[in-house]
Amino acid sequence: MLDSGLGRCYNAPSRRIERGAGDDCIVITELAGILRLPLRRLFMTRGAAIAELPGIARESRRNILKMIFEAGSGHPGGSLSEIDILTALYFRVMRVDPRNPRWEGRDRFILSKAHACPGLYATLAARGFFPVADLLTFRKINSRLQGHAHVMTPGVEMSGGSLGQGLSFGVGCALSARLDGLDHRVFVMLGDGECDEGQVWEAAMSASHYGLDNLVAIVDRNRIQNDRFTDDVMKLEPLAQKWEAFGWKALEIDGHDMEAVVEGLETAATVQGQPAVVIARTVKGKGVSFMENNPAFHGAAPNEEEFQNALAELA
Amino acid sequence: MLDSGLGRCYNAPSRRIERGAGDDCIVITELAGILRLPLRRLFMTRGAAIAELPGIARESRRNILKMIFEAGSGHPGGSLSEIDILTALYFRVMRVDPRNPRWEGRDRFILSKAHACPGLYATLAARGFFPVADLLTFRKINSRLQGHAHVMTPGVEMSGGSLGQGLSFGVGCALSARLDGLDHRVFVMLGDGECDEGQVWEAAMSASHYGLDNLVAIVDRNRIQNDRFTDDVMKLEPLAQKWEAFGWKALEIDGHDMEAVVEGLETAATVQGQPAVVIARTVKGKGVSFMENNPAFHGAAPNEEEFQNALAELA
Amino acid sequence: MTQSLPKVATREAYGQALVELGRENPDIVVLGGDLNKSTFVHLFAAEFPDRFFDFGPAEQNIMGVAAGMAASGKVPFVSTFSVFGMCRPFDQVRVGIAQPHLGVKIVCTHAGILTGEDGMSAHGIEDLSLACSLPGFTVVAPSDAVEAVAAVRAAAKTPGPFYVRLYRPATPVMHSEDYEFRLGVGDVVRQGKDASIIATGVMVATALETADALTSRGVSCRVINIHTLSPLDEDVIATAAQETGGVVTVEEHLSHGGLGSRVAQVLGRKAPVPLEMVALQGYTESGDPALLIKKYHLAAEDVEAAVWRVLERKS
Amino acid sequence: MTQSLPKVATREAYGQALVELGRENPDIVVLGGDLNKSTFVHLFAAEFPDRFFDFGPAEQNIMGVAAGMAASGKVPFVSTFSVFGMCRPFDQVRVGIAQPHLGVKIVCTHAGILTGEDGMSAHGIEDLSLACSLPGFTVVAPSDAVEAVAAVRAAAKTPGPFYVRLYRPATPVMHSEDYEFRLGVGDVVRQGKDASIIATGVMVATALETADALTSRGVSCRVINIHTLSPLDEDVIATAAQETGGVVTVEEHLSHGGLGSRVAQVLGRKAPVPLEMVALQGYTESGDPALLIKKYHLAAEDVEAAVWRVLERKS
Ligand SMILES: Cc1ncc(C[n+]2csc(CCOP(=O)(O)OP(=O)(O)O)c2C)c(N)n1
Ligand SMILES: Cc1ncc(C[n+]2csc(CCOP(=O)(O)OP(=O)(O)O)c2C)c(N)n1
Ligand SMILES: [Mg+2]
Ligand SMILES: [Mg+2]
Repeated sequence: MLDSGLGRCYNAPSRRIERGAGDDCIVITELAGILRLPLRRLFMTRGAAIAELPGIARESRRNILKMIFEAGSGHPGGSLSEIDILTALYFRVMRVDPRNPRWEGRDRFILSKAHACPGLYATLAARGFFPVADLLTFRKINSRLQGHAHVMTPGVEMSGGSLGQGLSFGVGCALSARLDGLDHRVFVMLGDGECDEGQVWEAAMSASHYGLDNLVAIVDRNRIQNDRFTDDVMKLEPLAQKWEAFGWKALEIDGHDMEAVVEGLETAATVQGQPAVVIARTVKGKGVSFMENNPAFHGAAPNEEEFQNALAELA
Repeated sequence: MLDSGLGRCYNAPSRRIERGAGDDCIVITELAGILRLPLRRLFMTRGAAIAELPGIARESRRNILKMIFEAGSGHPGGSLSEIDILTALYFRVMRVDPRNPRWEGRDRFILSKAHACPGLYATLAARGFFPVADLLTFRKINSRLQGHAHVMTPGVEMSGGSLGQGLSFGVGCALSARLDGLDHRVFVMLGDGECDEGQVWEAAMSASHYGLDNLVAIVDRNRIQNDRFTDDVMKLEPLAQKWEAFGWKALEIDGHDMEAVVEGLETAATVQGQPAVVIARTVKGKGVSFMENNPAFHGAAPNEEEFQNALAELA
Repeated sequence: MTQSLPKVATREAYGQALVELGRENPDIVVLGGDLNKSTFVHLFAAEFPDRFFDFGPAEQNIMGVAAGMAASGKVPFVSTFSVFGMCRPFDQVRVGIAQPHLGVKIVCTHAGILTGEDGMSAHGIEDLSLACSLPGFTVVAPSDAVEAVAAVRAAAKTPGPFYVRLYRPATPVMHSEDYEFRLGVGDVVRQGKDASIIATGVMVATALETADALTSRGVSCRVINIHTLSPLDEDVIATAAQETGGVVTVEEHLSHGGLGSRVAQVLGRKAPVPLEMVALQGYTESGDPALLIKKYHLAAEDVEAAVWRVLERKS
Repeated sequence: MTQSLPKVATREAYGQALVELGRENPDIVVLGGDLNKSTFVHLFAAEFPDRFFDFGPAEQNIMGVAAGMAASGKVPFVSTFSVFGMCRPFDQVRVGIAQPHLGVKIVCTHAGILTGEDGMSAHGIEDLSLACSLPGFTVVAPSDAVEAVAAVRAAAKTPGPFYVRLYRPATPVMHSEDYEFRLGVGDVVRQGKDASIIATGVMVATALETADALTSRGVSCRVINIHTLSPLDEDVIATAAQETGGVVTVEEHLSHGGLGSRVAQVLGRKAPVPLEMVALQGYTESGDPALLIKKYHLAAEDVEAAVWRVLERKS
């Protein structure tokens, strides 16, 4: 693996080169997509590129809080826990073209826990899918930024809001890619509480039945769901064994250690013959002391004082 | 464990005696229920009592075929695969009172794979819940014996027909029993194809979350679902690991070896602190050579010639 | 006029009433799906921890468990948001509860577009259509907190399955504490002779507001509160149609399958008169509820315009 | 008259048409749920094994996968029984398909009480109500095999989500091969002036039979086939009401939310005339379809009685 700032484009070339004729052109297309990142990243080492990600994530954390405070409602907890992973995906692991959000060759990211869309919107804006200024229209009438992720937003692949549906959608994307001989990857982000939904297990069973190794699930294992801790609402452990028994390769990582996140996602994306799940140990509300591990901030906006304190902590 | 013909009434007394005052009276009530079996069973050894079960099952197999042939439609395959287990439950393992089907202290049997109701109807009739002659009204207008199990039939606990719902119902029965301090057990029979339904896994997760050791699931692992073999439709293995990862104690048995069936069900019923599942390896269409392992007889009635041949095989 | 009324959230009134009911009837149990603070059943959980069961977001399972508990003699109340209580587990409610006519009480909050900022996935605007598609279900959409309490009390004592539709925000309280709720009987809240405004839920307040405005313009409107959608009080509707010669229905629900659709049938079968329907025509979006009401044409001015159209058509 | 027509099962005609469509359009993929012989999509699977996907009985997942495939540029046809395609995964269809307006084609067989012996759980008598509760969905209930093929072809080429309702048994073929199906346009199959019989699906044949019988008694009935329930041809209905002065609707669906309910709205809003509805009032049971039709009052004699009632009310 080349130690380069370019991420996926160089990280998994062998797989593409296997695909034979036309590869050069695919590589160039990808490069074009990737190059919409600051050009200097082309000349960075992998380590240096990854080192930039926490700063981007921090900025997105601030934007998450601004959006939710401005809207007066929304879901900070799960947005803050997922944001390091989203940053790694959109700024390092995934092949996307912000100027052409529907580019056929793009990797797909599906936010199954669609209530955590502030995290996704902040990331998409940072990556250039739409102006950062738009974030402040979140949840307001006539906005493209709905309270739960919806396809009207550039870069959003799936309309959600009802938990448990994203992995099935991802199976559909992965099967389609295989049918069309396309080599893009499909990443689906699930909440841990969301794994209570049986549809997740239907989808998991079908993904391994069809051997979808172009599909990666990520569980934001922040140990809190809507009201309370997952252990109190519905015990999930042993979670990795569940996925394994459903035919998946399971990896566990620290979801806030950017090196581990990138490494884990890249490893998961190269598993052969079966789908892979990354169980990311995270902290709900991560980055804001009084939101961390606090079920009260699953779905509540901070008040003015809390908002200022939070921004100060993230300065 | 006493080697007696009485089944559950003597097989698990310790559990009841722990319950303190009033036990004598409970034992007598149970005995009364049980005594509606031929009185001579009181004086039999356990082995002799079990030795009688295959004959009962054979008679039920014949009745299953008669019902379905007479109706011109219905589901022979899964009825024939489950029937040894149903016989063991109703004639040995479960505490029921055919003259009072709604007796509060009864053990509950829930046929989640409600299309296999011919097996249940044949067993209930054999056990005295309603006249055997009624079986021939199966699937006809104005009958109490519906095409999919429905509570209008004496002894049927749950209306079904839509797969995947029975284990949840069983969780509800088991929670209620615990709330009311009642010591009856809840048995739920699932199809293997039925385990494709996510609701089964929702229910499984909740049963272990609540530590329901008064709940036993049975999977009729006949390896065939509606159209084809489970391996072709949706791979289920490793099935026992799935249940274990969802917090269950899993046992595997030969679902046509009556000793093993009784032993497995009794063992499952005494597991402490967690629910138990009995994965019964069975043969779909068991007992009729041309129906065995034949997906075509999942949901098709035999024609006249097939019917006569089948009866001859079961003579 | 209705603007000056005190406001109380129907869901909060429900949560308090449920605690009282729990004290009165030990058979009442409550099932939640990780939305227990939002639905206010956490009050019940706090007082009766043993009779409260959380299943996480796994709505199919919740309904099945509730069915099992109802069949075991309990009076289960299930509470979640209307989209998760009616849309997600429709099949379980249909086969598991409606078909065996089990006494499960589904009390859903966050109905309709008053759920505002959460967006279209969270707007339960088809729940009445679905609930009325369940033969044997009693379906009630209370107009304010007082009526909500009465409806929930009726649910607790009426045998059979029951759906009650509640809202997130505080809404005007029109009824005094001594209001006598009559299940299944439409309530003529204002007499009038020129046209009838038939409304349900929170739109009863809008109907009254409109009637007030029209009085000053010399138009006398009868206002009827149809709190019970099923069984429907056909007499009060037919009489109103005959006596006033024109009907306007008002609901914040899709025009298909809701109040207007049910009233239309009655008119056609019993008293054909001009009908205008104020209802939603399609999916909505995130936004402040008051702005949504305006944008999607459910405001008093829209009702008034509908009345004028009916008056025009009458002549 | 219609008794003498040749009979073909709409589901079989569908299966054959789907193969042809598959040859014409390589983007068509088919998703099944272990009912592929019954829905006749096994024909497609045999010819295009790579474009056919079975998910077992896991209907929530099927709909989610189909959504993902539609979002990836495929034209997914999903086939199962109407109760499993509309009731079980309603939430997935709503949030995953209808809200983002994805081009998933849900073609369900075994609708209505013609499914006979399988009993109430298998009788899809609320599917039209549910399908019409999905804004943006085109909903078609073909009256015979020729129209079924036309509807399926229309589904394949019309953008957006689509529901088609088919039957298990062979039903009379009224249309000749050169029949020109016009999506969204009600078909006046017989002119008449005294009353209008508006029917859908298999009941169009019953309507014609009734009209024939009434002709000999000097009553001239207009017969309209409303194959497209949504969007509804309001003009043909309003015109019929105005010109004939009375309407009878006929469907083997619950009276709530089906054809009668949709026609009633149109009458109220555009042409208030006496309406009689021939429809189901509640759940049914197992039995021969012809006997069920009689017992549940959907026979030609019931339609005739309704026409007489309308004629009486007109005068
Ligand atoms: C089908 C469904 N049921 C219930 C809800 C309500 N709900 C919204 S978020 C949430 C908790 C989700 O917890 P988790 O998946 O752990 O998300 P995170 O902690 O990442 O925010 C619930 C129950 C829903 N959105 N969808
Ligand atoms: C929700 C639902 N989807 C589909 C069906 C149709 N169906 C009836 S039986 C069956 C196969 C069941 O297979 P299995 O559970 O293995 O039953 P068994 O082999 O014991 O008969 C299917 C798919 C159904 N009844 N319910
Ligand atoms: Mg969580
Ligand atoms: Mg099987």
